[in-house]
Amino acid sequence: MNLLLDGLLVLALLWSAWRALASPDLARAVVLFIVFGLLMALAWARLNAPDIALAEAAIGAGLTGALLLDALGRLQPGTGAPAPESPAQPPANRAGRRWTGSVALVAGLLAAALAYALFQLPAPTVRLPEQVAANMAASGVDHPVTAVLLNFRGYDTLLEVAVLLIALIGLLTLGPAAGRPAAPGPANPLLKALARLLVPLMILSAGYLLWAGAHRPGGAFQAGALLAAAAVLLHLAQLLPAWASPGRLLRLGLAGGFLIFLGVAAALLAEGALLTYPPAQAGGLILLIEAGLTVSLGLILAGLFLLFAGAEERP
Amino acid sequence: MTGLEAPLALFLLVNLLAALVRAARGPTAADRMLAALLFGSTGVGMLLLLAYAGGGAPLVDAALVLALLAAIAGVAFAQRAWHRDREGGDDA
Amino acid sequence: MSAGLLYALAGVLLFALGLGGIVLLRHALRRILAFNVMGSGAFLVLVGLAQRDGGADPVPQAMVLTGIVVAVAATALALALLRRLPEDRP
Amino acid sequence: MNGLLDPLPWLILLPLAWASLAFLLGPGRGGRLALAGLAGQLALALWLARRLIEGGPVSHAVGGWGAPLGIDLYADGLSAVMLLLTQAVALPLAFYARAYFAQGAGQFWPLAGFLLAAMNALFLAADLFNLYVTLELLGLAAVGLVALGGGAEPSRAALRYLVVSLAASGAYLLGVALIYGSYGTVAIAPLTPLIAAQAPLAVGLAAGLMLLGLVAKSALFPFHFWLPPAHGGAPAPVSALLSALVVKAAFYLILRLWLGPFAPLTADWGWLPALAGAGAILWGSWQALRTPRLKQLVAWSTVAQLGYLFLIFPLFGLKEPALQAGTLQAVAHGLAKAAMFAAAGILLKATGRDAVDGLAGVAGRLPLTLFAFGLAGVTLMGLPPSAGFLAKWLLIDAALEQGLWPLVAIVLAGGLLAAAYVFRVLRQAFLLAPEAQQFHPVPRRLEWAAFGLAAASVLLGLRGVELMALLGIGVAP
Amino acid sequence: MLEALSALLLLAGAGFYLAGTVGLLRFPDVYARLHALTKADNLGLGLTVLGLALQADSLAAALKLLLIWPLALAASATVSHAIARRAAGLGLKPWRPEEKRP
Repeated sequence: MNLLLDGLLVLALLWSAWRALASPDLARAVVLFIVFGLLMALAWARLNAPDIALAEAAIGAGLTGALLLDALGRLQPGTGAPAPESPAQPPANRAGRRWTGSVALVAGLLAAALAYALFQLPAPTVRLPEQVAANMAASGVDHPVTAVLLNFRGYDTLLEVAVLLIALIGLLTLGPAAGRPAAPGPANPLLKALARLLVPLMILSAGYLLWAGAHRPGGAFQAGALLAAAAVLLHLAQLLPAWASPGRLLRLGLAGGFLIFLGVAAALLAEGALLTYPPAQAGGLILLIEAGLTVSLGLILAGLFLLFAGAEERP
Repeated sequence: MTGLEAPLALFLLVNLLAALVRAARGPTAADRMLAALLFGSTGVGMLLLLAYAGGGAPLVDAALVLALLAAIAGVAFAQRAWHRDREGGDDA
Repeated sequence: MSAGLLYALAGVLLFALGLGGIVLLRHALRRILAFNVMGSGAFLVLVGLAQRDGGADPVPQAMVLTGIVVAVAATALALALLRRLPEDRP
Repeated sequence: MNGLLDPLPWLILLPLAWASLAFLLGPGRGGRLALAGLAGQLALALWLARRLIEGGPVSHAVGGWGAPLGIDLYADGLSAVMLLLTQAVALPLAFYARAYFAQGAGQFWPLAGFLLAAMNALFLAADLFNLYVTLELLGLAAVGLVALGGGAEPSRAALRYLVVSLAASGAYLLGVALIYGSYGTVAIAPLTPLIAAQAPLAVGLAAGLMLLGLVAKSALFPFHFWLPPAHGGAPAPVSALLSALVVKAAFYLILRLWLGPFAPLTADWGWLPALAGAGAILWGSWQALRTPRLKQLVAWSTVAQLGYLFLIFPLFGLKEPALQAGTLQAVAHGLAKAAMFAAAGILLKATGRDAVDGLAGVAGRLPLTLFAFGLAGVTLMGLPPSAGFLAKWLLIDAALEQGLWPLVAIVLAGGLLAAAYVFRVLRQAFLLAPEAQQFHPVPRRLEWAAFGLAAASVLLGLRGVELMALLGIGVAP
Repeated sequence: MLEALSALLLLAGAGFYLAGTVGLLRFPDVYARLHALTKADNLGLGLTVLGLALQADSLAAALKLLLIWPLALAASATVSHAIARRAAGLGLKPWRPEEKRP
């Protein structure tokens, strides 16, 4: 039974990915890619990785989908002309077809070699899950994934928040959108009602996820993604205008979480090494960092969608 | 734990795929947007069944998040498609 | 053939599909989709392989969480760059 | 060792701190903050070098957990030299950038700060997945910098650079996934004996994927197409940072993996990078000779000079001399290329045109800039007493010892071609200026920054001994 | 007893999901398919939620489950409204019996 469910889910994943990349029409490609995101969330659920299922659902359906659809809206001018379809079919001329064939062959060979290699893998010599379980008591949290994310490999997470911040700074460097802003349609009253109903619940759920992160799947990323999704919904319902370049307070909000994390990391140097949480205060410090990260990640992820979105282009 | 959850999850997945193939191939743009509807209902249903088929309570949180966000993908698409339609043309 | 190994195989196929897509597809938005498919494939291999003998391993799961956030950041920046390109030749 | 007095974490935290504070201050601000930060980083790098010379390789267990569970930072001779190069190039470029971006640098300072933090983190990292995150941070910061110029062309170049960088990171990530699947850990220290003991096919494929991804990031010959538009189109301080430092990070990582964990796998594959390197030298120099635009010429010169770095791979029979040759070439090229791009930026600002044939009469107007361009050219050509000469000498010496004659021919040909495209610019500069040509005034500080870098690349040739001594620490013979 | 009731509810829910899918495949035009999807699938979800709520180990878990259903209803209502409005804008006429089946 399980293998049948997993097998079918894998087939669905491959089909939706293939159709998304090979579909002639751009809009259908984006919709199928969003479906691929949903199927990935189910796959993570089957791989008993609930944290990732949560993150995939929150970021995949909520944010990446909205980002792609917004980009799609800008690409296809509303002038009735069908989208500049660049058909994904291989080009007509012979050289093009040979090139496509050879690349497909190389990719196929790579996949075959990797698949063959996967079956010969010996059992791994180092067993990290046992080590994580052994050190769980000193990590200050009860949920293993949060312990690894914030404590054992907290340095990865510090750099990763920097990656998110630098993506936003890259966005600011580019300034207002040159493409046609997605002119909002007529205000949809039902959408405003839905937004007023859902947004408070989303904020409550984000708080719940942040708090749950210490002892069960949840945490700053999923909570931040949920806050960002709430901001996206408000923007789509035209209750929240697009952001121009951020003022002093918004910049503090954007970089605040990262600065808190950096400050704690530097302060903990006195404990002997970077990010060495004293076991007694580890839980409290992690919660402080996660709270700061939730707010900042929510603002950054919302900023990735809202910055210069729909800003009228002043030529 | 009625032992029914896993087979029902499989049944839902079959439903989801059949509906997706139909929606993806649907001629008009509106048909394609039906795929967005499936998120809310079938996607959440599957996550709930998987939660009780051994996936554990956290999957219920995932279902809650998906239920909250299902509207966004659908509305973002409608908003974008709606914008296209005001000027009349369509790629149907 | 444990579930983990099955998903790792799916990950390998998705990776190859995404890599082929990045090289072959001409439209920039499609290349961004192909990159995300490739990234999801690599994540599936990371978790699937680590859990091929059953048992959830929190370390690769934390890595994939980090990877997903990095992928969203890269996708958002790529889409912002896409907005700057002239309409005719994306 | 109390963490507060350990230079390793501060080399990463300091740039992260001043970059995010520069972001807080708002667009265009943060120049002075950057200068202070970079001065501190240079001092830290020198302090680290001194500690290495006294006590050998230094490591720092982040979080206090130790290698397989936690992440380690590790510094040996190679990383110390690269750290010194990074800070030594970045500080003068910061002076240059403050004067160059007269009307406000937009987000230059936060982007540059995160870029430098990513480079320092990469030189100190000893964990494969941590290296993936630093590579992504480096890539996204570099793409942001390339797109700093604004406009359609830089955006297209930045998008192509981003797509190549993401594809390469994806391949690298799959390699890390396969290695974690095979051994259960991604920390380099415990991995090396594990891979030496038993390397199944999956680990071989993983090594291939990771090295291929890094080669694409370092713009080696078959994957060089994204570099000229990206580096050529960006503002001068950005092109200098990218060409001098960012591509070196990927080269350093290839070296670290090739000699470290993957040594048993890559033992007899040295000819492949050398072949690509030779192609890079010939193709890059040829394109540099033909391109009409000045900054494109310097960018193609980067593609060519990168080829030299990869010529050392077949010579790893004797690890010590080959490593010295490669590292010295990287340092010499870093300093010289930063000076050349800085000088090119001044020439472009002064003449208002990015064209080689628009440089007529520059020698009279901007003697110091042209002298800096010439000095940098001396290093690229490999004429004594420059560091470039010392690097090429070591390379030829090592090649002769192992009887690889074609390498010697390639090195000499590369030097001659470099001379050709450098003199192409100098010849233009000494022509008489047409009357219509009017020169915009250029702040003196710009010229002194460019001259300082060029002089350093030449004088380093005289003081190479300490660098070689530092490099030897921690490198198994 | 609770076990049997829960199983019954789950099966009924699955039945409605099936009805929704068959409706999507068989109905002639978008509007009819909207009915199928929005009504049948959501009822299927509702019954599934009720079935699982009976097995929930604590009241809090049951209430969380029951919270999910109205959210899904609200989302489906809004999205199907947007789709119907979109289809009307497209000029899609609802299907008339006298027309030939597509």
